[in-house]
Amino acid sequence: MRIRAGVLFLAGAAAASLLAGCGKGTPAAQIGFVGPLTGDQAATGLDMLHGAQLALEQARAAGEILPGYRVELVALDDSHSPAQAVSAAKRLTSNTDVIAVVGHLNSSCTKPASAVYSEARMLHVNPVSSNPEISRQGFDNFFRVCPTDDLQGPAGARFALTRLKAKRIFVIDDVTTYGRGLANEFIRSAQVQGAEIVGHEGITQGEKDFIPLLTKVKVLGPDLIYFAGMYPEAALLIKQRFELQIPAKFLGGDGLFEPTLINLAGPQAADSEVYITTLGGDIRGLPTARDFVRDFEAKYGHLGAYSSYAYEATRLVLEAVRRAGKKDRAAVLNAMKQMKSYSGILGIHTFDSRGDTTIRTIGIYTIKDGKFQFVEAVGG
Amino acid sequence: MRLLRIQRLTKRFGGLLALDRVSFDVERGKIVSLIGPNGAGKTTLFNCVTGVVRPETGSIRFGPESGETLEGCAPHQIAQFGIARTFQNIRLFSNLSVLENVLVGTYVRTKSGLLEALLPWGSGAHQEERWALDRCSRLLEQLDLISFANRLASALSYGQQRRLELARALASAPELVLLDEPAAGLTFQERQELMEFLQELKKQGLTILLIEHDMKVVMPISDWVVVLDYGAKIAEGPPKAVREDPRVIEAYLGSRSNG
Amino acid sequence: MKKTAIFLLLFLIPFLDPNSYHIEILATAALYALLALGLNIIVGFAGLLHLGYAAFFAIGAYTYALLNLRLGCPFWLGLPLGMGVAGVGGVLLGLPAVRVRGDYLAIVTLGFGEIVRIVVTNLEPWTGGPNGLLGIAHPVLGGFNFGVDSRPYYWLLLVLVGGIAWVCARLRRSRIGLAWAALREDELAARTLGINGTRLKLLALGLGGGIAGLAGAVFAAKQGTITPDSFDFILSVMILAMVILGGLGSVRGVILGAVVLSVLPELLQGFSTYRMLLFGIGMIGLMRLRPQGLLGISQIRRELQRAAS
Amino acid sequence: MTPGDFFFQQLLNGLTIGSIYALIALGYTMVYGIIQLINFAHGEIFMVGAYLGLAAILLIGKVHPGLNPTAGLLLTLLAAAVGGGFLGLVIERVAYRPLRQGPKLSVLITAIGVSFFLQNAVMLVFGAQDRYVPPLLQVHRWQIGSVTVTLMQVIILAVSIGLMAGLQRIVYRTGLGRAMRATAQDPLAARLMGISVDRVIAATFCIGSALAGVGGVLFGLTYSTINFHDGYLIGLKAFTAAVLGGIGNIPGAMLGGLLLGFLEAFGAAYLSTQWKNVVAFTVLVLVLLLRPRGLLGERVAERA
Repeated sequence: MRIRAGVLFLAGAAAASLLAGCGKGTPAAQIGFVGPLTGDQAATGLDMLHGAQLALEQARAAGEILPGYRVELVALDDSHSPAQAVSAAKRLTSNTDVIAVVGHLNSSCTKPASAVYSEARMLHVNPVSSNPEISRQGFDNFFRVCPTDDLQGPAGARFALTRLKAKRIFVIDDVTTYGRGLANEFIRSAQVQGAEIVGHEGITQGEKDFIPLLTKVKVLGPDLIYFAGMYPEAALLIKQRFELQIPAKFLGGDGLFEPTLINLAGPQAADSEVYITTLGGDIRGLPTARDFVRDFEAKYGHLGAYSSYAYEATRLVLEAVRRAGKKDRAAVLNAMKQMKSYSGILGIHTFDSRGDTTIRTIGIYTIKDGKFQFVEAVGG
Repeated sequence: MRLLRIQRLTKRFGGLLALDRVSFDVERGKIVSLIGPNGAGKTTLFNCVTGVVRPETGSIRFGPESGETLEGCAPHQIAQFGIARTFQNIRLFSNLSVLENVLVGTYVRTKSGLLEALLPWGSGAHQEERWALDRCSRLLEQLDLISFANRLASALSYGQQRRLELARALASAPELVLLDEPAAGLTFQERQELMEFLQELKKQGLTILLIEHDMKVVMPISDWVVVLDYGAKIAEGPPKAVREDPRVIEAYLGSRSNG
Repeated sequence: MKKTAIFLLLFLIPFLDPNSYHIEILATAALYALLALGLNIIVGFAGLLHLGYAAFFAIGAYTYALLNLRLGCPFWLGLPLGMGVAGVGGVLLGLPAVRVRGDYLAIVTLGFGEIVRIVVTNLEPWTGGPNGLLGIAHPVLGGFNFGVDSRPYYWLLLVLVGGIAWVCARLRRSRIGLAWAALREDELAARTLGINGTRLKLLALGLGGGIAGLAGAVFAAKQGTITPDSFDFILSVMILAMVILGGLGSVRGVILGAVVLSVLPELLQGFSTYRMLLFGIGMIGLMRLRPQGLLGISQIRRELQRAAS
Repeated sequence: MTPGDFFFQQLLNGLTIGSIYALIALGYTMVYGIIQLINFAHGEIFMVGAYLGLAAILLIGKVHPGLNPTAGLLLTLLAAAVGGGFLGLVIERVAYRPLRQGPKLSVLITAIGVSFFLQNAVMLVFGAQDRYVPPLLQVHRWQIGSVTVTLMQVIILAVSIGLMAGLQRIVYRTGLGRAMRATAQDPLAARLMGISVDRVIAATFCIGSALAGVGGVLFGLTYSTINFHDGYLIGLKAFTAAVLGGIGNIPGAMLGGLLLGFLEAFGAAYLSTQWKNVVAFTVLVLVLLLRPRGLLGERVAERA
């Protein structure tokens, strides 16, 4: 009896999962979306999912995307786990209804999953995994709509040295593929340009008490603290640095570009010479993105830092599908490769031989009066 | 011939002197009883001999002539020398079957290792296993437990559990067996059977060191009796002599209690 | 033979159901089954509560990855080496750990698990740090490259699970298995019966560690990329959950436990953000239904008992 | 800042996080002391407590904006304690009590299940984003030379010590405490003595969880951001602290928590932040090798 109850539970779960994938009426052509929808990175993953959903919704409203098919989004969860990313990738590639994928937030997940998409000859557009190694694997189905950390790191270093006049820099990262990768790029470039790195330490994601570290930083007396990581830890670093009255300026990577940062750090602390490098320019300043920002905020309220990239990546995939004109992976991939350029909300993308976008703008922001304020854009 | 020699054995627990320079010998093939009031240090002495606790000073020698030095040895080494024991508060492997409990007892007398477990063919592991099973079923038969061989140890009655613990100790084919109150909690009938069985073992040449409260058990079967009180030996000798020793009567039988 | 038949049937699944996602799930389940079998030796057989098992998985994975990337070592050599290094690691980390008991052992092993992960993360020049190691070679067998196709890994893992399960079943019934059971039930009594507790515990840790190393080498070869976040505390806990849910000490049980707990989250993918919530409820529910585990040893025994009396 | 000041400042830094570890470790150790269960969901109760505290602060801000900050703090702590305690009761009832007769380890699995459930439930209710916890009290600092002490540090330490003393009193001076200790010794005998073991265990969970709730609020107020994932790391640290001090021993939890805090602070100060957990765990292992039952754990002589 009891065993049966357990089996029923499993069977129920199986049935429900099958039903969840079912469409209605017209046959479906599906586009995969994978990101962390549960676990420690769920907040960012959900922001991205909203971007993808909005893109599809708008495309549908604008008319038929693929004649005879209903185009759908299949959202899968990788929980910020590389192994789960691979199994999600296989789930997509094994489903013949899926013709392309927008995928993965964390570089550690994108890397192994991209090999699976490549094997299946499926178009893979990555929104925000900025680790440069990913596109060096030689996969011709891989495209990326954000600039990479080997651009962002040096751009940050240049800004730090020329505009912030930093000479002695303390570097902190969050010991992730992304954070350490970006920190290393920054350090390399800053050292070449003549700055002294007075220290480089890693913090653990999810920790809150950085006061011992910052007390040490205070004693070392750098004129700039550089942080490569995500906004929850950044907010605490900024806040605790302010409370400890450390005079050093604060510069961080795109992981900080999230309005919640200001809220978490508190307006006073956030207003204290904090700078952020971002992938791409000022989204609110881009005329091409004005409608997106308005529509997104109307629908979901909170515009995440990476929502626009997921939106852009999804739109790019939909454009490839539209051009292919049939439900066929090879055709979609081919259409993408044929695309000379794509005019999106972030600008006009062309893609280099590795599949990286040629929009290589790195924006610099600061925080003023509780809001991000655009300072300048570097590269192009 | 002497099998076990204990000399000036001292053990302290914090401020409590559990054993105070205790010395006595155990002759091979004899039944020696260790008696004394509760807290006299009898079980502590067992624990010292079997390596469960370490004495502060004193020596324990096992075997003929100077013998093996036991103090400082780990329990499993002492078991390998040929000493087995039972516990006052029965310690069976309660989630193993009766047969498995006894089989554990044969561990020291068998030696198949990892390799033999995986590749038993031609390694003699099979013969060894048969030998162990044989030995165990014989013991279970002798102790009237064979019909429960596949039951869980925890499912046995109290008296049966005592017998099973004895069987497990004997399965290791020891030269010396230490029994900690083997008759406690047994019915009259069971006591009689136990006494007969112990004498049978003695006949087979086994040496037995026994802790027991029940004088009706101790007196008839013991060849030698050692009396402890407050950690010190106050008397030893043949049962009759000990019973009449005024110090024993005073300390143990007389003034404090009768049990 | 029923077991052979089941094994053959499992072997044929990729021909019957060519869906590569399904095979991937099965391959992942098999990988977890391997890990659960190894941990079962430590926790189920020897009764040592271990909370840092992922460390040995990591050691195996990094051993093969480094040997391959630095020395070009082929997979089939890296597999036993990964197993060996992790096994030795199990014994070395066990040396201090077996001196503490019960739940204290749990925290010491947890500590070791974390230490190994942090060290791997911080030794950037060797391990690539948080960036991990990329481009680890897939296995090649007679000119056939396994690539990213799930099927050959599934077959390989199936063979390994079958082999290790056989080993475990034999071990459990052996003299050593009995001695482990005795140690687990009452260590002191076992030791006075001549069982060298320390040595047998180290043996369990070494064997368990080695099996995790084996799984780690396969994992590294299959993923092609490894990063330290694949080997966190949660993984140790999940493997432990598989062992306990399946039934401590039962070889078939822990395989079943591994399959259930690795397939369940996949079945729940359709619920996206509600997935792990339901998974939690599922774990509580399954455990309440079968407190002894799905195929718990004591469960089986108790039933035997009832049949006998 | 002189090296001496630096040392004292880091000591204070360790004291802050250490007091929080201690507060959570108290609940851990208490539950363990009574029923030998490693309550893996304890960290999650702490996290829920932090969110309850946030909800209370927001509610107070809405209903009674001008409330005296001290009263607000007490009210918030009370809300989290009651909520945490209630949650503890429910968890014990749903996930632990039905398995009490089963093997000891099966409860570990339901505890993990509860963890998954609570984490994701909070994520679905409050959102996956980190939440800002508005300060209840004015930020207050005292400057002693170049060493800074904050009001929050003082409050946390005072609350931890107060609760430790209270707990010690409950366990050793009240009828409930006697029943608890009896249950810890031998549940069967306790039952025979007329003690309602079920109720004692429920009460233990309730008190331990209420402490976690209080810890959650203080944590939220100290660091001002909370996330549904916070219970995991802090739970792990508190468990470590409890074992370090001697699990089951109430002053031990306090000592273990503070010691862990110091180890982390000094590890970060004199070595490197990324190695501080290695330092902490290495010390833990060493302590357990020298004192297998933790610093203040009673030395139970081997019973034979």
